[in-house]
Amino acid sequence: MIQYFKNVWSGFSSSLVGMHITFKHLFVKKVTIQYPDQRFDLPQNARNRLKLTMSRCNGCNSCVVACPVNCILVETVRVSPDDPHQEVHDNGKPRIMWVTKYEIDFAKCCYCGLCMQACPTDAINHTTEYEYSEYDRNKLYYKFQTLTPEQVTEKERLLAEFKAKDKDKDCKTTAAKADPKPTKPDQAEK
Amino acid sequence: MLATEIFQRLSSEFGEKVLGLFDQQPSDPAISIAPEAIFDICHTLRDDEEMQFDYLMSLSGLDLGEKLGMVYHLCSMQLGHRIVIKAEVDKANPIVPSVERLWRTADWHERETYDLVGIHFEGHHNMIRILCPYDWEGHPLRKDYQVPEMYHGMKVTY
Amino acid sequence: MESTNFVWDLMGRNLGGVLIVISLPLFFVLLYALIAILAELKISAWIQERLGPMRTGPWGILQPVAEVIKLLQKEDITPDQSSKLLYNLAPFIIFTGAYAAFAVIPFSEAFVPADINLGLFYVFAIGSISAMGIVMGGWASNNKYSLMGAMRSVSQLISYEIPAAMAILSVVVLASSMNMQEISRAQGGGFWNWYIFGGPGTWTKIWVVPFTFGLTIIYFIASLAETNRVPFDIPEGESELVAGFHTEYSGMKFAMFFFAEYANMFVVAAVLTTIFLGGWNSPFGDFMQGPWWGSFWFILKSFVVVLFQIWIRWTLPRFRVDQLMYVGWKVLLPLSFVCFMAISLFVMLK
Amino acid sequence: MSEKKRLDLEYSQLDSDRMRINVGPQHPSTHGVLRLEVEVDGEIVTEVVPHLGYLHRSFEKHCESMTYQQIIPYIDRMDYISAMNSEWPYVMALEKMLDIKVPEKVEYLRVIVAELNRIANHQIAVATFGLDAGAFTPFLFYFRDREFIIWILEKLSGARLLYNYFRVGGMAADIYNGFREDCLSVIEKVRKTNAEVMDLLIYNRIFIQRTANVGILTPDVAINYACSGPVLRGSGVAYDLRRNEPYSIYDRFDFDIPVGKGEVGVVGDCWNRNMVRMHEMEQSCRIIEQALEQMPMEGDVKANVPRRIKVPKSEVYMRAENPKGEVGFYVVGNGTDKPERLKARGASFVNLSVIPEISKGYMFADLILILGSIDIVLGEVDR
Amino acid sequence: MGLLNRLDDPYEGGGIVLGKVEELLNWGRSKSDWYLHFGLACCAIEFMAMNASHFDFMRFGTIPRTSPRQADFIMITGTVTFKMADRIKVLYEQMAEPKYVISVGSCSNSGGPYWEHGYHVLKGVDRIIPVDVYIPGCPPRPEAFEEGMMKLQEKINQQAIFNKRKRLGIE
Repeated sequence: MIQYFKNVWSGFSSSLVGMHITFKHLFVKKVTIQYPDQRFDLPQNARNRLKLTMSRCNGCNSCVVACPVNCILVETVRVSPDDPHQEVHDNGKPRIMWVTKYEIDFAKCCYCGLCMQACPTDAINHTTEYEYSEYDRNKLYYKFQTLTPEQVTEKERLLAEFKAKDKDKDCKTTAAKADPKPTKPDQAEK
Repeated sequence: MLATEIFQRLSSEFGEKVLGLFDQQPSDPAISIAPEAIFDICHTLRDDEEMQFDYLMSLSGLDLGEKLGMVYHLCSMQLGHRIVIKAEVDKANPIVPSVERLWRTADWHERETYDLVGIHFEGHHNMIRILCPYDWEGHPLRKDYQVPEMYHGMKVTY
Repeated sequence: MESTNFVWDLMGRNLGGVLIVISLPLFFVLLYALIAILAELKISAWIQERLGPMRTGPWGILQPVAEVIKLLQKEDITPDQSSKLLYNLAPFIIFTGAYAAFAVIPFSEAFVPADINLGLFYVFAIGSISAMGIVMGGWASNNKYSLMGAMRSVSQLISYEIPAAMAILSVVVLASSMNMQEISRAQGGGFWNWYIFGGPGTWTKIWVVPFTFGLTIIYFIASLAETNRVPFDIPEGESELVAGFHTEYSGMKFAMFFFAEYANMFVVAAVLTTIFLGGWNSPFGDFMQGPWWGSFWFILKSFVVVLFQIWIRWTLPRFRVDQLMYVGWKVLLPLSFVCFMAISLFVMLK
Repeated sequence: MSEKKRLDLEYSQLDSDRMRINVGPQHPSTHGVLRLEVEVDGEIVTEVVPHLGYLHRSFEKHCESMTYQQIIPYIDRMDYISAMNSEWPYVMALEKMLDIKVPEKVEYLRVIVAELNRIANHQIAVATFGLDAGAFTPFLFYFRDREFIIWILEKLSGARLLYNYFRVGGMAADIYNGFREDCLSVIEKVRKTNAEVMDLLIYNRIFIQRTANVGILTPDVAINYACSGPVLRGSGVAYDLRRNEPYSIYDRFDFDIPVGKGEVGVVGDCWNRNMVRMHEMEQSCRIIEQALEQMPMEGDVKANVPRRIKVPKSEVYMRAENPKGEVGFYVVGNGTDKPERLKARGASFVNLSVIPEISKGYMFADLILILGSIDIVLGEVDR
Repeated sequence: MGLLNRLDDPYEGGGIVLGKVEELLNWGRSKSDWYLHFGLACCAIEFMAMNASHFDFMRFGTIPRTSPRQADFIMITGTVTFKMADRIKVLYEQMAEPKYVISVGSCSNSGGPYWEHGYHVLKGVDRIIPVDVYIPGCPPRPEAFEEGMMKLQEKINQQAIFNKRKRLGIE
């Protein structure tokens, strides 16, 4: 009988204790960050959308090899010495490879940061940018190459001419399709 | 109890059923046994006073190419020693005795091994798939596994 | 008895008057439900150190309006396997039950839609209609979760009617009337005359105060159970039954359940206010007393009770079915009997 | 098809008053996409048949075509609530196979991030357990606190949930300025909220009524089912790999192993399992405090290993104490940079298998709580 | 809305009233979105974090519903496996119109990390149900969820109710 009343009382009193706590919290300063108006300061190493700095990228394919999900597609063409248009990397070295294709499918990327670590020239980087949701999945397929298709054919032509001219040199051609199973953007669109 | 002692004990009791002891750093010491004796040997391992392997940590299935392998990682909570038991079975007829009655935890481990590697455990009360859908075909962790083209009208490949 | 309804004083008891009388509570219910929904959202948020709806109008105050507009546009699904007639009827019955109870709620000295002598009895009788609606909805949905929710809900409603009835009966014994208007009138003259503090009377009522106070709590707990609020929200317990008896309802029919729930909350709060908290009486005697002040006090007090319900909702975990029955039959019922006996004894000896 | 038939219900055998209820895979409180087929007699559960695989993401198949480094992101996605802890045994297994000695600072950093993650995991576990019981507010209190832990881990690793922070032989990034102060302030917050939740939820009479004496798991059953972590310790078995088989530097810290004491209810019931988690948070706080004190602040944490790790032909099973229990990785190396086979032993997978055993005879509402008290994460169950 | 759909012309001439009504209706739908409480995998944890105090998803007028019948949109938060795919289809069909789908995270966008060898993973939830908004990330930040939610609200606000043909440019 005493146990019964004890139980009833403990049920009642422990509820009151809980209500006291929740009542106190009614007047506590709220912690909410009102997102579109206020923003949380992301740390600089936050891993969100990838960004490629083309002037640094030398087309070495390390990121493709490092990527666990194979969401990066890189195609390169060797720079022909005859090319009137020669470029210099940010670190002062001359460009050896034209990056004709640098595409990342953000619908596949797992934001692990391994490509960033693998990159020898610090060309690919995670940014703190996270607001890029889309109505269409294909818009998540980002193309970072700066060369237009016309320029690419031009570069390929120049290289072919150079190679034809200079056959003795063991100039290995290119189109290093690094991706063992290349993503096919055409298929993905369907 | 060290692995060599366990091996001696087992081979004195089971003779030829205990095939050998592998003890090379950095691998864990392992005892290889014949597949048909799995249940008996495990029974001894569990109930022997000096071994008391009461805790089955993990049960894995492997595709070794020609054969399929089972690996039992045992641990004794009382005595604090560990041992690895290995067995190999033909790919054509992969049937081994179940240890579910010894360690109930083996129930799901064996179902998983059956599901992914395709080893059939005899004496298990409910030998059905566990992770893949019940009408899935093939055992995905076999090296020669072919991913199906379609499943229920949905394309499997990208 | 003189008319206690200012509409009839103004217009006479004709069709227009009747229409106004019945539509006033309806407007009130709709308006109140919107406010209660907002209060629920905001209070829950504040307790959890959040802000709640912020982007619908200033500080989110238009949130319930948006919800009603949305619910109006939602497709109304009738499951194929359901029993169509009962399925479609159930929300209306539940809402009717909740709304009909407003007929005897004394909003003010000068306004009670129907001043009947068996007011309290009527509230109880009509409140049980919603149990019927719940069973109909749960069974007709042809969903196991709905059915289980409905079964639980009804068993809960019925078992908690009894302690609630005992609490009310005690007040009836004290006031020797079942007319809600008269009970309110008896509590006039300051908060010490409310039945929570033993009702009007001399200092001898000190003996009865613990019991009336206890009965108030008992009635409040029972009313939580009758309105399916936490900790008694087992019929719609999200963690086990997906959404209880209204799992299959969508669109406006669901909105009816929604409104009925909030209307029910107000009904029980209003009954609690009337019988224990002095109804439309001002707590300060004649100060701020009068027909208009009366409705102000009444709504304020009821709303405070509703806020209490919301506050508890966001504090406590929920009971299990058998524990719920235990609390109902083995805790609340004996205690309410004891209180009832004590009060009866007091009235006899007085 | 015959398999399916065996599993499907034989309705003819059922009594007329029994009902088969399907809980999940879409259900608010199955902690993911678990499906339970429950047979109830009125409200009493008579049989539970778990169906897994709704989140089977073919982890082990992936591992066979990934390099050792690339596997770590996938391990994160296994036990996604305590990713740091899961990465650890895998990295340790590789370090054992390659015979790498890890610098002192890395060991301490590993302990700190793992314990922080353990706190975060237990916060989710207790929070969702309270949510199953119908208490919504503690859930948000814990998530509010968890956010502070997440911020520390984000500043360290760059990600909020799936960190990819451990590397073979080191860590991905060094600590930042103010790491120590952040940790200490988080510990303070954790303790404050724990005290609050103790009053608000744990010692609430209704909560006790709901969870005490429910789902009793006796020690011998727990061991036979190879349960581990708080599930095992809730049954009164003081078995913690950090103490019984000390890996890394756990032998340097002074901490207790909380076990279910039956203070309320019976040893091995849901309340005690949950209470073990509450106490473990406190112990983790203690470990972090000690580790912060002893940790050398200078030194490099980057791994001094080749970029492409080639593991010799060897087999290692490495286990570690995760918040949910013992997680083990059985790595079979074949001399290349890809494993021959990698089998993961999920703590939740094993702990979950005890559900049919301990939920019989309790009420349907209890089943949800028993499931909540076991604290599963479906990514680890299904892999 | 069947009755209103028959008004063929109104928006141009004298359509101000209907235009305003349409705006009001869209406003109601966009500001009061109840979502189906449906966690699949890792993203569900971030989803819970977004519901928590720091990010407070309810600011957008969203309320969790456990029954698909009462939900306005479903967030697919995590990896969709083949075993699960049928259920998602059923859930989507159970929802009442108007209904929307937000696909969260790489896994449900296109199979994510599992697109290549995941024999049991559906490569993108849009293969079985139509998706309105894709939120990238693995898992996305809570703010990214909220941004996706705002994108959805924008989309709802631009929907035509009375004059579908004209809006869609069919005519």
